[in-house]
Amino acid sequence: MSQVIQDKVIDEKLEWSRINADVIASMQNPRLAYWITMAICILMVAVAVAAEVYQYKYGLGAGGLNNPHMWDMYIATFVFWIGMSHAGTLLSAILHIIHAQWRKPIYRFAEAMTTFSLMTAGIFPMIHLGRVWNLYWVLPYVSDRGIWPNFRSPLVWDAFAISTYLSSSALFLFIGMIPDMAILRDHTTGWRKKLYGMLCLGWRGDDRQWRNFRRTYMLLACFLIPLAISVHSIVSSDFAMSIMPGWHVTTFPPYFVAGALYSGCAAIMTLFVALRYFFRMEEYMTLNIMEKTAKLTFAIAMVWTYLNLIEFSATWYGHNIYDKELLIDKATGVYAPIFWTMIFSGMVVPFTLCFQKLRRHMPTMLVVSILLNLGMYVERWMIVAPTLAMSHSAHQWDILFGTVIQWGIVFGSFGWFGLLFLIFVKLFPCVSMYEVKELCFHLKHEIEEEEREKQHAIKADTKVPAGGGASPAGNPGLEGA
Amino acid sequence: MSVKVNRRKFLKMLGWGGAGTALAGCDMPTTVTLEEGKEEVVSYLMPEEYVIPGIGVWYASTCTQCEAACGLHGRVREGRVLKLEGSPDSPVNHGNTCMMGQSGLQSHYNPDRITMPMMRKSGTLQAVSWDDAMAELSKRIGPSSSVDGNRVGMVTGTVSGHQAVLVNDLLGQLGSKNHYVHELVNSSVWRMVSRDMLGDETPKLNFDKARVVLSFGADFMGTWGSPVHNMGEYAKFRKGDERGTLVQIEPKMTMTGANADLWLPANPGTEGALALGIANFIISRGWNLVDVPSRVRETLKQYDLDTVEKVTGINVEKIKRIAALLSERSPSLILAGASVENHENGYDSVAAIMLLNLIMGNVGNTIEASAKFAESSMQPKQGGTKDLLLLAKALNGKKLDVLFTYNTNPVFTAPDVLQLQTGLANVGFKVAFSMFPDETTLSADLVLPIHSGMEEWGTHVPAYQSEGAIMSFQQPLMEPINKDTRGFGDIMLSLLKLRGKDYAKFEDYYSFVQTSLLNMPSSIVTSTGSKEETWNSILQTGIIKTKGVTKPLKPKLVDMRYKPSAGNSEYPMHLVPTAKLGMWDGRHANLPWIQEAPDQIAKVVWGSWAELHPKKAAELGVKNGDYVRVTSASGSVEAQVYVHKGIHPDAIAVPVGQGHEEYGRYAKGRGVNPLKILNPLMEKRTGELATYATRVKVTNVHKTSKLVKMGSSEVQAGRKIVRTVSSSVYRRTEREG
Amino acid sequence: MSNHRLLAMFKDFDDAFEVVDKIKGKALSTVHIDDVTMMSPIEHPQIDEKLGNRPSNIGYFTLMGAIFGVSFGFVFLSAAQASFLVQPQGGKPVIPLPTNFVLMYEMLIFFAVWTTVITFLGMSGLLSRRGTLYSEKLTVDEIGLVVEVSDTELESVKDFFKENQALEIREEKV
Amino acid sequence: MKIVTLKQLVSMSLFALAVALLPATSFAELPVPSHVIPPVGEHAGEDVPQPIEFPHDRHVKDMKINCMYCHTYARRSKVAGIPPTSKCMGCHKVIATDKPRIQALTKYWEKGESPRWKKVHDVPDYVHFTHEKHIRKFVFDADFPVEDVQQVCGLCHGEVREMTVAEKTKPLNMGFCQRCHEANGGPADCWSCHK
Amino acid sequence: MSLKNILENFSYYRRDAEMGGHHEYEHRYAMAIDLDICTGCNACSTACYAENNLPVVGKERFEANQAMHWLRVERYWDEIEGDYPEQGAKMIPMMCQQCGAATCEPVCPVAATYHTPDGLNAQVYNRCIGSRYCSNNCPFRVRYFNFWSYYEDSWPEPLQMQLNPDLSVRDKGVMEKCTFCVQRIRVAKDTAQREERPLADGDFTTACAQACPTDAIIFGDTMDPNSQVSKAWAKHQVHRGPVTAKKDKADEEIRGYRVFDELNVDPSVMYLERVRDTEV
Repeated sequence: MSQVIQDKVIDEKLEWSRINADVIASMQNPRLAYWITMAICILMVAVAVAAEVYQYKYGLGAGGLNNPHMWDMYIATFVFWIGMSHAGTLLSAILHIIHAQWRKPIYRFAEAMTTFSLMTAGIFPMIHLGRVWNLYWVLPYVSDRGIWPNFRSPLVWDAFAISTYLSSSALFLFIGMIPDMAILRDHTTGWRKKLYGMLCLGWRGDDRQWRNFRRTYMLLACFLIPLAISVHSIVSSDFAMSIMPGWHVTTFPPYFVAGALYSGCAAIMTLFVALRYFFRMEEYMTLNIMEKTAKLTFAIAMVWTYLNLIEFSATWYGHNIYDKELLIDKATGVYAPIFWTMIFSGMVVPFTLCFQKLRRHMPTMLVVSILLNLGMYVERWMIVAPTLAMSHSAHQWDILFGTVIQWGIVFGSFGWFGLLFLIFVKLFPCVSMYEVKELCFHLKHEIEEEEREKQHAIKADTKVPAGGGASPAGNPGLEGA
Repeated sequence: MSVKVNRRKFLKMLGWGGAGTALAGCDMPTTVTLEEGKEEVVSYLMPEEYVIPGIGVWYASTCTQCEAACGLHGRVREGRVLKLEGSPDSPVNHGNTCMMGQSGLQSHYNPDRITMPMMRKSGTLQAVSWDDAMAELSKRIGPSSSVDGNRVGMVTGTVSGHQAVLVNDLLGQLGSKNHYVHELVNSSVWRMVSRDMLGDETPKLNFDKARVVLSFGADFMGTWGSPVHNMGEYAKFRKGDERGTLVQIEPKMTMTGANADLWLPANPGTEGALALGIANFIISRGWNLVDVPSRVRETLKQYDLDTVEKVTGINVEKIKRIAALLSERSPSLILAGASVENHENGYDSVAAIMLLNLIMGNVGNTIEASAKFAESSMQPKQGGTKDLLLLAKALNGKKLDVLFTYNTNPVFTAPDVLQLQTGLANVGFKVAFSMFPDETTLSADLVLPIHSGMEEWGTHVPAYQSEGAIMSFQQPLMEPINKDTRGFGDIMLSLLKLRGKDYAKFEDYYSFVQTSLLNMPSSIVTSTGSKEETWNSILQTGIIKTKGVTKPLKPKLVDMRYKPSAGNSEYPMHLVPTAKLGMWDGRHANLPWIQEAPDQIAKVVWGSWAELHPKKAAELGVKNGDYVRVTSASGSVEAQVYVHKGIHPDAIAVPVGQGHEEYGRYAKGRGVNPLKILNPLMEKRTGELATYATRVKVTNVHKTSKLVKMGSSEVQAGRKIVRTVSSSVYRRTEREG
Repeated sequence: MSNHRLLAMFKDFDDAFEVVDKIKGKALSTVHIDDVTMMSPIEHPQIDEKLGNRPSNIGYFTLMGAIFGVSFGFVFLSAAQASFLVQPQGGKPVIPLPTNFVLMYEMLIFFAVWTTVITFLGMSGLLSRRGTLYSEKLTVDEIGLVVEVSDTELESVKDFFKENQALEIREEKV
Repeated sequence: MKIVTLKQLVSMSLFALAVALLPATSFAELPVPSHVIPPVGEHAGEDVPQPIEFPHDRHVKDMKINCMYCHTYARRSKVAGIPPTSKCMGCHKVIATDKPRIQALTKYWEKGESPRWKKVHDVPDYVHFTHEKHIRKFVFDADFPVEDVQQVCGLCHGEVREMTVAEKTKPLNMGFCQRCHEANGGPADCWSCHK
Repeated sequence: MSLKNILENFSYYRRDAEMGGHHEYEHRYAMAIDLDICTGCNACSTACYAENNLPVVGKERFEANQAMHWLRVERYWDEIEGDYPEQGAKMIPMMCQQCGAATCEPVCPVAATYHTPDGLNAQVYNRCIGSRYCSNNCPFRVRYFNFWSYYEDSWPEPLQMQLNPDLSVRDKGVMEKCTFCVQRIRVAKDTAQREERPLADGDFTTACAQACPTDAIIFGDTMDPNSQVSKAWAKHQVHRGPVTAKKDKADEEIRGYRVFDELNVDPSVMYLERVRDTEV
């Protein structure tokens, strides 16, 4: 069997009308499982809100923060969500630019994930502020008091970067959805029709629109890549710009970007498995796509691992007493279990992705991707907490594992993200219909090319190779369905 | 007296709009005080030039937080005293203060102050009016009453100046001789020894002249003599060209020990032997500058180095080194403090130590005669723990019908075995002059709330006179916070007026003090200028310099009857109940600042702890934060352990001051009181309570919780935060510096 | 004076392109290829070579947006800093270029993205009232061709489409 | 009460002196002193009920009493100060004793306490404002005639001479101060006004 | 206005501390603390509580490391070997070092902490939004955050009457730290101005320096060459600006040093090394 057919990511013979039908079906009449998950998420959010109200009333001491530990889980979680937000946009954009067709069925929910994890991340600076009601002082607005934010502060850069990133990636997501909105407008009824009618902005699909659409989409993609990278570099500079041991590290920007992509990809895999299972998307989210994602994840994992090792060795040979003691303490001190969890699930677990058998086995992938995410979360924690616990002044060392309030808020954030995502998958297509169509269209053409060449081959010698052509039976797309 | 009229008026408080309510952080829109008419402003009834709202004025006064009588400057604004600083004019503290002095504000503004007179009716104390209170008093001790003078007693802390006069006269009027002066933190034994061997209870000590200070448990920066003064002198002693060397020998590291160049723990109670050993070695080498009679030589002979090492546990080399140091770096200054004095052999140990001073020729050099206040009735009546024992005896022997208590808290400081509480029940009528509801006050029948040190007039004669004989003047820094408190002096006066006419001419304590100060005989002060001027200068400086009487020192040897204290198999450990600068004898436990200020050594806050040597801790299997039970023959306490090496392995130190059963919200029910479990042992020759002599056994109770202390790392972990150089380097760099 | 608009639906791109080629080949006298609009559920790669090159100029606007963003960023930041003299901090200058560059970079992207999107909305005639000539099938799998004709040759054009496998023909008056 | 009569004499004479010093100023619009660039900003003040509604207009406009005669600390301290009751009584022992307000005042005086006035011009507690420095800059250092000082006071306190009970007519918020500081070269350092 | 401003002064605004910064210093307050005569008695710390309206947090919050002592006396045991710490303990009063190149300043998002023309490291409470970045970036860990509304239970009637009106009481959510008693400096300046004379050494001092029983703490203005503190700095050959390396000194063992000087934050507090007589 030829290359094209072997790793074709989708069955090109899919009826276009069926594509519409399936995706629209996935958006309608939610099943019990959906409602249960929804309920759980709402519960988590409720807990977090309660905790936050208490903390807001009595002060941040309620979160257990104290003198050395001025920041703790809140900032770690903030970084985690920002990181998670990268995969979507960045992958979608890069893969779009390099014309990787297999991105098409999965980029939609990836981008949605981006937007929502950004929305989650954005909440944390507010939770963490001592006087959140003055948050707007961070923005550069013209006040009659003649005072401005301090543009030197990485926190102000954050404000700029995140707002830019949020708006841009939201636009990217939306623009990408316009043609699908048109499809939905045409094939739904009632309030949905009205809604999509508005959202598709009167899309008709004439050549002029398609041409501008492609151009715009490409331009946005080009801008989003540097933006995404700059955003996480800036987040990393919250730490790298300080003089604290373990924070003042030159490799932090690339390290954070790698970490971001890493956790992002892991998250994509998790959601991939979930959606594939719950929405019966086996024909669209095929094993081949999972394979490709897994490979990509593995590559990024290796980059991340490498940067980690670089950081360790740099510290080791740099022989800065503060950094060195901190590193040793991380590996042997109170935080050691967490530290080794990070090493294990961040550096060892990804090797499972080397084996095709495992890559094609959904339950394994689910577990692995969750492990990877866990690893990436504790990585963020291991960046924030130990440095504060063991900085320059020996007098002010302290170990902190947070309080109920703090943990409640952190868990709540996952509920919040889940909530947003659940709402999304029922309101918007989590698979891009028009692009899947394009995918099939192109695939069909390529295969026809193949066929033609094969005909020549047959003419050349009389032997007929076994099992020519692609049979639905031999379609890998249906495996494990 | 026009002066007085002015004084009273400008002390009047203005409305304290703003001050207490300032909340910078709190600018959530609701609480920004931008609205009109939210705050109040009140003007003076009559203007006083030099009192300007918004500008602080400083007034001189005297600190009443301990007996040292430091001069103070109080910053007064809008009629409220806001901050205390040391008075540069005072020879006691030269413009400096200690943490207790700073906290004076909090005992003045303390939320737990008694605001109304209280009388015991049907078992409980109930608020009454002053008239009722005074009526009751005159009923009990007035002329009409059938009170027997010998059965009237008064317990006070150290009193001096006009207070002393009044107390004295009152007791005299009643025909009583029972004036018990009780101070837990004292150096009575040292005083007795100085009296016997030098002819001066409190000789003048010239730290600045000394090149070596060898201190046997004298925490002179903390609780020995006049701390702030001593610290000032200590600074001079260190800053001299060739920096003086401090050697400290004590069972538990005090603040002074923490600053020593050499700190050694001798076996508790054997410091005398060490001193004699050193003396013996010095004499045998002929290093002594003053010769000693042969009989003394003979007594010293038995203290050869090896015996001394055996007894004291300090190795020979160290002893030799110290002896050599004393001889190389003469003149020296050798002191003895609480951990030596308060053993059964205290007197003899101190005598042995004083002997060193004599033979090293320090007397007349670093130890000089001090000037005494000429008017003896105003001299400070210093107390110790001897009177506590006497009081207990008197009480339990049902020898008292009326008991006044003022400025001391015997119920708290007395060991349980003395049964002071039960003894007090035998007294028919107990009157407490007190600011706070402490243990003693609450066991009284009549409680009279008195002014704080910042509302009261007064004069204090420091026990330790460093430059001439001075009297420190105390004037109110603001008008009384509570309208129903009265000055101790005023009450005394009115009591005196009950019988006898000689005080009738004085309207109140203020006029008494003023008149007597302005009419002091020329034998005491050489008055210059008019009375008005004198008075104003007194108000301004807060210091009254007088002609002191100085008797030259008469060094004389007492016979050395020293015996090291015996061991004890059942109770192997020594209990070290340390008082410290800050908590003092527990009188400051109700001040938040003191509670929150970490202990200088253990850095523990808001509670009690027990210090153990790592060796001992290992034996018991305890670490920081674990609880141990300290059991003596007469009781036991439980405390968290703080493990460090600054303590003798056979000693366990529990700080004094916590463990109050009463005494306001900040002190009540916090920590434990080691004094409670002391055995009733007496210093053989002075009759003082031997507070350091109690033997205890320590057991692990297998309970633990976090030890609340400041700071986490006990070592610098390679960070160069505190750096150290040797004094040879110091001499090189600073001389040509 | 062409006052009718015709929409012809085709099974797939091949059929549609055949028709386009024919129109190119002057099969219809009055209909010029530039007036033909193709509507499709997806974008066909060869659409340009078939219909002839129809440029889109979004790129220029994006560029302008970017330039505006970066220069605005610089002026705004340094103006703010220069009028806020409390700024010298940690020994750093009032107008610290390195940090300002970071923010200028962000502003560049911000403005570029927004101008792009806005021009897109404008140029591709979204958000604007269009003719009713439309078929739901367009969003399933069929291809549509729109031409404008005058009522005189209306019929002939219809026929032309019919014989070229047009599945359905809709018309509207302009 | 001997002392009081003495003080009364003193203050009476002072008062007479102050009145004599005052030239007849035109009472049209309160003129803005030429050497100041006035701060911009208006504020609709609420009327604050005072224990005695003190008529500023009577004293300032009709009697022509200088602001600093009563608010005497303004040039010496951060606060301008409320006049001590004795100062009021200085005149009102004899003047207008039949008026209810004066009788109210006399009651206070006889009770030996001063009325508890409500603060009208109040700045947040984290602001450090001193009258002294402003008076020095705009009056004494600028050789501005002291008898016209109300023009300077008016910059922040408005037309007090037109009010009975003082009302807040300027916002007195940071923008207000900031603009004036910029215009007249006041300090721009946060800590010179914030504490 | 500001545009014109930039065009005129751009180069001026680009000057950093080494080039004297954009404003010339009028004063530069500094401290010299002699660790040899510092007895660790805690008077300074208590004086600071009294002067600066520091809340008393109580046992539980102290246990949670939420105490608010602006000035803390740190104590270290470094004699690992031997049965006893024969050279006593190591004490050091640690307060905000008012760094010239403070790491806390550039990271504050709202410029609530900034550098005054007096070389002080200001903290404007009412501007602070509580991001706590400054404290994270302080190597000395001397910035304290109001984790609770401490004022509510720190000053029960009538304790609140003692509060210093020259200083605001901070509520939850703001960072605070040692200010070198700026309110005292402010008063001294005003007085000097009123008396039309320059600010003199000894016109002002911090609460800790004034209380210190051994006068171990010297405070003053380093711009005035005759002030006590300038003399001390000169004598011990520590200078403002970048790292004071041992080699800069005539004698390597001269006692003056600044804590964490190697981080090059230019602290305004010079410590004199503790001395111990090693021959005994």
